[in-house]
Amino acid sequence: MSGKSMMEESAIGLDEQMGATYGAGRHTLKPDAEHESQILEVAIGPQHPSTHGVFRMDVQLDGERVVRLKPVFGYLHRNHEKIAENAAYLAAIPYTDRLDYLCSMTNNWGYVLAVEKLVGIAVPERTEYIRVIMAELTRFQNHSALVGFLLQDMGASGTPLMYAFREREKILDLFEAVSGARMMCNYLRFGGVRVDCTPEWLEETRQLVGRLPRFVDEFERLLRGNEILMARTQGVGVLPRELAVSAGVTGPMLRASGVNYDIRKVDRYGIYDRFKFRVPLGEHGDVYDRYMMRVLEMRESIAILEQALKEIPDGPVQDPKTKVRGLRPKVGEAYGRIESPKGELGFYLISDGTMNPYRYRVRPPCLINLTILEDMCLGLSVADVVVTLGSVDIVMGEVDR
Amino acid sequence: MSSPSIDPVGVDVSAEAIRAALVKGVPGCEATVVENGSPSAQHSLLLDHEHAVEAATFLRDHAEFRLDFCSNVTGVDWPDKEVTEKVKVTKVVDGPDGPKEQQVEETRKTLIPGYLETVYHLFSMEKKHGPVILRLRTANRGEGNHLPSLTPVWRSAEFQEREAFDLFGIVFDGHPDLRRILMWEDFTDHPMRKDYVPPEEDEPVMDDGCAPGSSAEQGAAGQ
Amino acid sequence: MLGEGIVKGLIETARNFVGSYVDKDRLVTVQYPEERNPLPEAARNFPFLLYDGDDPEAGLRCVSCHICEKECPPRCIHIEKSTDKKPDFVGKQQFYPKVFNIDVSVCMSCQICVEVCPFDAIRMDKEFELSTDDRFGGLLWTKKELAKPNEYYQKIHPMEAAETDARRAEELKQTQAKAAAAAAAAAAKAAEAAKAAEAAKAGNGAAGKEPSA
Amino acid sequence: MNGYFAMATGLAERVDQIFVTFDHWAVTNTPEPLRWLVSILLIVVPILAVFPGLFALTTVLERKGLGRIQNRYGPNRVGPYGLLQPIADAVKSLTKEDVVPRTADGVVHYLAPLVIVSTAFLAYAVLPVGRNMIAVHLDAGLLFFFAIGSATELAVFMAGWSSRNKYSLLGAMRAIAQMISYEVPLILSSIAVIMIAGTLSPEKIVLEQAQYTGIFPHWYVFTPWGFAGFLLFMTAAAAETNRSPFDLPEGESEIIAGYFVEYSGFKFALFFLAEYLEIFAVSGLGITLFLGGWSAPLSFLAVIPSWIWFFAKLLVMIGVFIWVRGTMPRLRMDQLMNFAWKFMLPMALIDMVCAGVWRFLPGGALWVVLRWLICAAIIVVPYVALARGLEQGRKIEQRVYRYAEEG
Repeated sequence: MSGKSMMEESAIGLDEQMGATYGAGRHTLKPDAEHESQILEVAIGPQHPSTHGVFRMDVQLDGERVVRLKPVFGYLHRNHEKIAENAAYLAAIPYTDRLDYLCSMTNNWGYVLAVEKLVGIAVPERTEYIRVIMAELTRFQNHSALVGFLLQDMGASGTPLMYAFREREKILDLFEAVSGARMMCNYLRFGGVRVDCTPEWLEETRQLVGRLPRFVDEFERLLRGNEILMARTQGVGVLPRELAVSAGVTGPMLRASGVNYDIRKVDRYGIYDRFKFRVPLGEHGDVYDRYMMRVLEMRESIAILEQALKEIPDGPVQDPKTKVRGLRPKVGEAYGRIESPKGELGFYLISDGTMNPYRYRVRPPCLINLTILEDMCLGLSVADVVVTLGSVDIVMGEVDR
Repeated sequence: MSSPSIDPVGVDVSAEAIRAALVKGVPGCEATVVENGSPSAQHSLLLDHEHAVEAATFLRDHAEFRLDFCSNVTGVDWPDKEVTEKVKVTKVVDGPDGPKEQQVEETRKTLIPGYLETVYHLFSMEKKHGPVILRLRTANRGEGNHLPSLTPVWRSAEFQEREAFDLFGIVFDGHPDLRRILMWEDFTDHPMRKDYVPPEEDEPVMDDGCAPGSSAEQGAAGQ
Repeated sequence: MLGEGIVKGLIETARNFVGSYVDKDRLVTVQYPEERNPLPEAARNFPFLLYDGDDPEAGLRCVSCHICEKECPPRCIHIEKSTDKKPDFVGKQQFYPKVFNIDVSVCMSCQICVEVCPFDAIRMDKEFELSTDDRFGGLLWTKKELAKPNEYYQKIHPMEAAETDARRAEELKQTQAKAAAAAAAAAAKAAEAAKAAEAAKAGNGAAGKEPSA
Repeated sequence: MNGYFAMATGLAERVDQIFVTFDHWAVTNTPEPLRWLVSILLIVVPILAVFPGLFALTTVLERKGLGRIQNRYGPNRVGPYGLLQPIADAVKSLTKEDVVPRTADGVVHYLAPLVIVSTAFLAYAVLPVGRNMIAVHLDAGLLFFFAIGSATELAVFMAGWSSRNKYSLLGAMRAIAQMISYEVPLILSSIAVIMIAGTLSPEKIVLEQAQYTGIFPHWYVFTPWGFAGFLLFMTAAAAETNRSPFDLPEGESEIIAGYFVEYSGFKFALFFLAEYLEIFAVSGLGITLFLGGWSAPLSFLAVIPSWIWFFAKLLVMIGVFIWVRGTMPRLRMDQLMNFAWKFMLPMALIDMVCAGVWRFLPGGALWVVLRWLICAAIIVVPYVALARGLEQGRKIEQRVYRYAEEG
């Protein structure tokens, strides 16, 4: 068989230098010594239906078993941080929309929170509620989309994805009605939000939130007990607790490994200490747990939304004395972080007293959650790699920045 | 000087307290508190290179601090600064009536060498406190751009240190897999440095449309 | 593991299959070119420049202050200031933009220009069917393409426009009142001065002929 | 009254046999030297016309059906209700550039789609689509069908290997493993039918079932072994034709399109066509074996022509395939193999045993219920045991989740 030579010639083959540039590879599994087998090198991506954007995994396969996997990214790199450092504080907000383009509201919040810490801005009561409402709607739509994508990766021909998008559309319509754009909301401002939401909008949101549990129920009926789903996800892509902590994995992925760490509870930023909600925890840390974390968190988001929509007070959304434009913070630095749907989204700002941030850093949860992709995927088949990657929930806009 | 991040259990994780513990726990460790003037009051600790890994391990395993979660790792570029100051010097000046000592104002330029810095934001997942901020500084921005890697202590630093290597050019000694991460392998410069000059664009850029005299502008004007 | 989950899932998809024929809530697709969802008032796409009255040149509100140019995150605005001045809506002499270009291929519809404009001169449009085969010329909008009358603004953003118009009317009223007051004061002063002059003239035996201003 | 009935039956009979009569008329009215040609053409042309036509219809139905399952419209732009979509698709695939990878093995790469389509068509030779409507009267028709069905594997491997693409190769590897594994339960589950019917001829199997007790037909699917056999057969058929949830060889989310990833334009369309032809053929065989072929489901419905019944059943089967595709995630390779060898194969064997028991238990009045119960037990007990065994030590279950305590 001329298998080996064919592999080397093949169009998607990695260049011969791969071994040299990548070193021995720390995590490499040794191919089966007894049965001498040929290693097949496959580049999954950057143009691949299941890499969630332009993301590449350089995979070495023994049969269909993965013996090495190296994530490669940067295809979408635009040096977001440099752009923000060359612009005023306000001008960075629309750029944060484009980080994780599914969750612009939470991205705004993370950045705005960091600036508020850096300058010391107080936030009006009503704004805090609006922010919570927006963040939880965002979390809901992100999680529903993720579950859809995950099932799509598993080959469910788009049905769950379409159901997820059906509901997501309604949430995006709400975003558009208040902020003017469906995805690139650019809604939050330092110490406030750009415009107040109308009572009609709140009423509409209440009605939608009332309908959302029905959607989660439908989703669960469709999939929760599905034997194929369970067989495909249980015990696959296991992330042990210790590794998850050490690798700085955050968000639903961390909680699926059984670590109780939700920044909404830990930092109590905004007004999250006023709401009653629970933090679901997984036990096995496999793909199924990660999937279920998202489903359960959707329910908790609904609970928060119901409370917030009931309690939201009247009042101003922005202190007119707060300077939004032409901000010149004192020399210093601040790190602000929130629980974005993907994990801990942090913004680290250093001010040198000028109009532009001296250093603007995004702590992207997606990128850091990818650190342990190889550890999770070794020994799995290609099909499981795709599913495991799907359960990490990455958005390349944020990974590559 | 209280940090805003005193956890509910009551462990003081302010920079001062950490410094005290470090000096006691890691012999020879030099830790300096770097003050932060902003209202966030997140003060940080500057560590020396030799004891950085040891200190990090100490903080991670310390029964009270348990800083097991290294959240954010990033580089900061502090370029060489030229400080111009006016100094009064006495000089011997040739006057009309012979040499004479005279007070002369002179501008003197001093070059303050820059450095690259990495900042680590630590939290504790177990104790739920933080942030504790560590800083490491390189000797200079040229050859002495080496820093000890903290990836052996916290795995989460792996990609982020690679990013700092890629974008800032900080070399982390002891990093298991130090390659470029966002830029491509053949790229030579470090784009996040303050003195970075982008290569000539071969693609139309945003200014093409707006800048006066550009082809698009002329086309529009010709209409 | 006996297949009941699969059967449950099959029932759910069957329900959706039937539901898509009877339940409007399930079939949310909008058949775009024929059907259109009304855009909410807040919807934004690309900026345009407002002018008052009928003449886009004379009525243009922009005073060429360059604030939006500086604040624009992707820097897609290019303004060149005029050398002469023209009166604005309250009659004050202001500069106007000789060139005002927006490269909408770069614009990211963030609305920051609108927020920072102190003269209510730039607003967001809702028009989104803008495809063109000319990448550079077709997407570089000059003053001519950008200028839209206030009535258009009132049509697409009625609530916002009403608020802006009210504010501007108030401003105009205040300016006029101020001007009137100033004029009155000036008139009174002039009258007084004239009186005094008259008195002086009367004292001098000469008659003042000039009318008071 | 009776006269009308007789007339109606006669008319129905005539409509039922209209194609056969036409065939006969055409052949007898052709001059002797050309008869062989006409008789061949009259067999080949309808097959070449009807089934690709059905394929065109199915692509629309599938997309519209999936669309409705997913709460969207599906194609509705070309023609009324989007029914002319296949024409647009055909024009598109014909006018598309035919890309052949530079490193591909040109000849094999070119041959693969032709081989797969021609073998797919051959299977229709032994499929009775109506009363007396079968292309070739083969006594060992079933054997021929399975033999031809296996030939598609060759084409699949040709495509996968000649493309010189790793995804193609992986897809071909998967396809070969899967097709060979599932051929075993596919054939074994039809053996039960052969045992009962005592013949390998599809025509005779249908005739065996086209009898009625009262108004109810003697379809094999209404017996415990037949029901189990039918499910086994259709499951294996889904795997054999790479339909969801067994569409691993072309799993688009993993290996993009599997063995035909390097095909474009019309060659891709040929693969697509072949795939659907196989689905129709194997569904048709399932109908023939278990659902009474062209026979009417209730005796008085026999007035409707037999070929209408066949195609109606076929459409129902296609509908079920679409429905399943819209619901299920895909299995993994090892799970697929486990399922084939640890579940499907034993179940097919047990089904054969069950058919034997059914055959030799007396059919008296007292025994009717007892025979049913015994045979059902023979199926159900191993089913539960084997299904549990599939978990392979791993506990696969619905989990209950805990929540963090308020701290």
